[in-house]
Amino acid sequence: MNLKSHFPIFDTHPELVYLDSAATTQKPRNVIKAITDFYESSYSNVSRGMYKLSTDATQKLRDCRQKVATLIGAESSQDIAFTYGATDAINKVAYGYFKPKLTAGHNIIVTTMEHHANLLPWQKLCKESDTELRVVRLLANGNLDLEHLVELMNEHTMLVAVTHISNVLGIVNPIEQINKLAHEKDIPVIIDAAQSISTHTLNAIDLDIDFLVFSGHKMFAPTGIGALYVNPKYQAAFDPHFVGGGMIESASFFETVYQDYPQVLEPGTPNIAGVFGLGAAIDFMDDHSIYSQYDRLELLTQDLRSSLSNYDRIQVLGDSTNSMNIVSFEIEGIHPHDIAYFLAGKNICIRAGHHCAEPLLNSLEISAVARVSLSVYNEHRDIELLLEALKACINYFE
Amino acid sequence: MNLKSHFPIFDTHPELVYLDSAATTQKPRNVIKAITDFYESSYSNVSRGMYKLSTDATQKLRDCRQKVATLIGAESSQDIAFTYGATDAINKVAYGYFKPKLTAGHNIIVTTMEHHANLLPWQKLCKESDTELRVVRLLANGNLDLEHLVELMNEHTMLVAVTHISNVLGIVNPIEQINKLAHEKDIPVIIDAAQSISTHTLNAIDLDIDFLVFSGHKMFAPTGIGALYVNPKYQAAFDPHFVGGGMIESASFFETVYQDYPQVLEPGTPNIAGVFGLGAAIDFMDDHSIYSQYDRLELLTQDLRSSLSNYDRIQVLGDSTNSMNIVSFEIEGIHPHDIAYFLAGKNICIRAGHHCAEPLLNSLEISAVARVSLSVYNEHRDIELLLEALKACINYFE
Amino acid sequence: MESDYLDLYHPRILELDKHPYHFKKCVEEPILIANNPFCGDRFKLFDKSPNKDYAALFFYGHGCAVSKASTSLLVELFEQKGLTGIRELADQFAKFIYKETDHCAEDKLLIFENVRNHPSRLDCALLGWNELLKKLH
Amino acid sequence: MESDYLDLYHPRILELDKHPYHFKKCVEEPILIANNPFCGDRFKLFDKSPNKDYAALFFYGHGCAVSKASTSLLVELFEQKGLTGIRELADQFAKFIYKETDHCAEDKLLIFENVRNHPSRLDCALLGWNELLKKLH
Ligand SMILES: Cc1ncc(COP(=O)(O)O)c(C=O)c1O
Ligand SMILES: Cc1ncc(COP(=O)(O)O)c(C=O)c1O
Repeated sequence: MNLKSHFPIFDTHPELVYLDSAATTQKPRNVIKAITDFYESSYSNVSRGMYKLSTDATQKLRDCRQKVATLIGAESSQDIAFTYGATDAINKVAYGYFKPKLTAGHNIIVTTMEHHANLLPWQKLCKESDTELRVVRLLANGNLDLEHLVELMNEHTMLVAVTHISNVLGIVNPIEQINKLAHEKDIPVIIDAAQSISTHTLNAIDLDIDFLVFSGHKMFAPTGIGALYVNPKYQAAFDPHFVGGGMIESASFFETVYQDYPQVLEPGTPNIAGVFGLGAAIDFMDDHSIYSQYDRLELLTQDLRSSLSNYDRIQVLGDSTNSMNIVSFEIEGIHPHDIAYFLAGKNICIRAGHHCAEPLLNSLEISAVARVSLSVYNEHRDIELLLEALKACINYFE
Repeated sequence: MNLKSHFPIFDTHPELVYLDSAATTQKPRNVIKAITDFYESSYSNVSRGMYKLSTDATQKLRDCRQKVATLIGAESSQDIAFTYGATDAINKVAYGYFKPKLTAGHNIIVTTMEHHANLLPWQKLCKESDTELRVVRLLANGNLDLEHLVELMNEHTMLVAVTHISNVLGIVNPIEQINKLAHEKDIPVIIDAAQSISTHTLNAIDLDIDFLVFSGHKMFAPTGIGALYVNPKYQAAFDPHFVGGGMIESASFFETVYQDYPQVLEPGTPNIAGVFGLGAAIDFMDDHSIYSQYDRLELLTQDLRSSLSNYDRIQVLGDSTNSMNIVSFEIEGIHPHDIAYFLAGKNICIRAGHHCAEPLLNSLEISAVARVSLSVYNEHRDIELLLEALKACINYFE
Repeated sequence: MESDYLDLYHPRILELDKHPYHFKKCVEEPILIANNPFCGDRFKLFDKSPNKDYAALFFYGHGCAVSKASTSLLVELFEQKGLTGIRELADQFAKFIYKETDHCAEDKLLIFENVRNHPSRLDCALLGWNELLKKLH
Repeated sequence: MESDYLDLYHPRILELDKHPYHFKKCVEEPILIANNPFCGDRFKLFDKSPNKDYAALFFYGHGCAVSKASTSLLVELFEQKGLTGIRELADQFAKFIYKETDHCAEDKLLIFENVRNHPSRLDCALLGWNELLKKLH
């Protein structure tokens, strides 16, 4: 089933071929409405108000926390902290949980395919704590070299940081297996689900997840909101980092007692409209069984990959047998920016560049790639238009 | 002129007497529309896109940065960093600028009337760096004791942190004078303008401001967005703190070169819709000359204060000659929560509690107060209804 | 709408707010501090019985009518029922307030029946009781 | 709409993209590295003249058609004009691209006239030139 009709952007721009959902997804009508309704008819701050607007908003925020918990199969809504995005969430885990625990001799493991958001915070922490940063290699086909991961892990490993889906290669990492391998050695794992939250059913308990982060704006929700799941066994060891109102037990000028997780991570007025939009996005995903679109989108992805591979001058990155929603490629002799610009002239939106994964691209000896990415509103026609346009592009730059 | 008709919430709830604008302001139509328009007809991520939706959004984000700069009289849009709120901004200044510079023997000065957001980060930093936290006393009338401030400042003082308007007392601090006193001793000042940004024209250059923060949601803009002004002379000394995509010059697995201020403070996808909403809020403020409402609101505030003072059993906090938009009070024998709840039953929204200023309340030997706060949509009728209801409240709990 | 809000205040709650049982500032170490960080409500419980067997309890502090009335009843019933009895009752009262049961084990606590329809005030009714469940074993 | 986008690519830009001037990987230390962190474009400039007087310059790297063509012309004009001349020209060219002036001091650079209407591509036209202004005094 095609969900395009639920996204007003395609009413405004019927010609739009939007193939940049890995950067951010478009928003369905009910998400936009949730925001508008809040501001137009029920706006208030949360938590400390006695009047109906405020108690309603407080209750709704609580409901949205439960929705996120349910979405990822967490035991309790109290396992969920709201953040301002995936980047914000990873940094808050880095500083609030790991930094105080790191010393020289420890190591942290990342993978070659991490987004800057799940690499740079660990790189920075390692530098500051004299901790070693270890990088899991890729196999020739782009997949993680799990044997290398096993080699890298030892009793001094404090964390494995891994993305669920690579935002460049589209490769889907076996997070259940990675969790198992790490947990055998009592090593916690942080999973960056920024790209997978809209495609993969995640169950925090079944998958035995330690830390998991994602951004709302890549799953049909507004900008400026994200979520963090922390397994109950790590919650007590969170230190306050950013501090302010709404997170204290008691405060004096010189001593403060902070509340526990998740409040300890949520100082200040939250992005309330963002939370409500996130809740509405989860409703949208439920109402339209988004995860049942998996097979259709996997097929589209395969189709796109194989069609691109048919061109002599096109080089597709990654593993054709293990890839979801994201396809990056190069065209010999045409710079990715020129490809993207040429397509933009035909109302086709793709993205070119290093996609915040510069170390990955360096390791592949590429400086930039063109990336096509799909979501539930895409259909076969979009791919046809793309392929036609790419043909024209190759001719144009001949 | 009354601006109420620009705020849709009062169409939905014509009876609503909203007197909680210090917690958060309602949203004008054009702000809501800016968000809706973006999601419905021009949504895209910023910065790295080649297609029109993305280049337009990037340009618009740049325009909004300029609007903030113009609003506070900054020299350049590059002096403005977007944050997720005032709390977020203060913490980012604390960790990104001050923390690396603090050592034992230093001191930081805060005032008795700070909101937790402008106290707890400094308290935490001081503890971690063995730095002394010094607290400026209040005079009997609630105003800052500036002589005490001068006594506290010495050559080891690294910062003075002060709110422009107290969110409990409504007192307006003489920030120009405080800046002068501090600058004579080469001490930077951070100004928390969360409560003043919608009432006071601020000019960063004329007032010689070092650091200034505010939240969008208290100035008619959406939740989850705020701004930070940093004087050019401090910008180069900002260290990266939270890190991720969109802020790097170049990155490898083990070394990263970060961009300068303001990008160094903006890792990850920003709250784009929030930024656009903030821009629209500034348009609203310009179009309706918000700052020219100052006199009307000051009169309303005075009126409210003196009417309340007429009741035997009501104790009004603060200085009646220096107070803006915010009036906190106690009623003998009736707990503030019961007052707020009673008023809620009459559609009147006020707030009760410690208002995230627990140390201030402790110093006044109060555990909670009732707070009434005004904004541009309030009118004399709101105060009349409030006073009537308070009379009924006193009778009810007799 | 107004009556919706005011049905919170059972006449007996208003009475107890004005005339709480054993409400007095004491010098001993409190046996319990009940604190709600969101609203600043805070009561201390003192055991002034010679044998420290909870036979003569007092409380003091600040709080809204609901939390004051409920802490007042806590003190009164604590004295009557002793530690085991009050813990049992606290468990049961919390269930009643959270609507996990409609049965209220103690008639005097029925004055909080309407609180159950005021989600933002549940904490007020349970302030001291919850602390008791957390701290006193 | 399509032509709006494609008018960026003056035929001579496309030609220079295919056949840039003195485009060759060199082993010496580059005298300039022009880098755009947002898109990954990156060119290195090398001085292979025996007297290190910019008489024989080469460049190498990755970039879009616009940045490649413009860096190619930078190299060619640099050789002709020497350091003072090229700095002057870079100043002037930047003003031209940013629409601070309509005058273009060098006819060969007129092929970038349309770039001025493509805000997202200004950086491409100026990549090497801006770096030159920053680094070489
Ligand atoms: C004076 C003052 N400073 C800071 C803040 C914190 O603002 P936010 O919660 O939007 O981060 C507030 C808001 O309550 C305030 O009143
Ligand atoms: C895999 C991955 N991780 C993290 C992020 C960062 O997300 P955000 O920019 O929303 O914080 C992204 C988005 O680009 C991503 O693709």
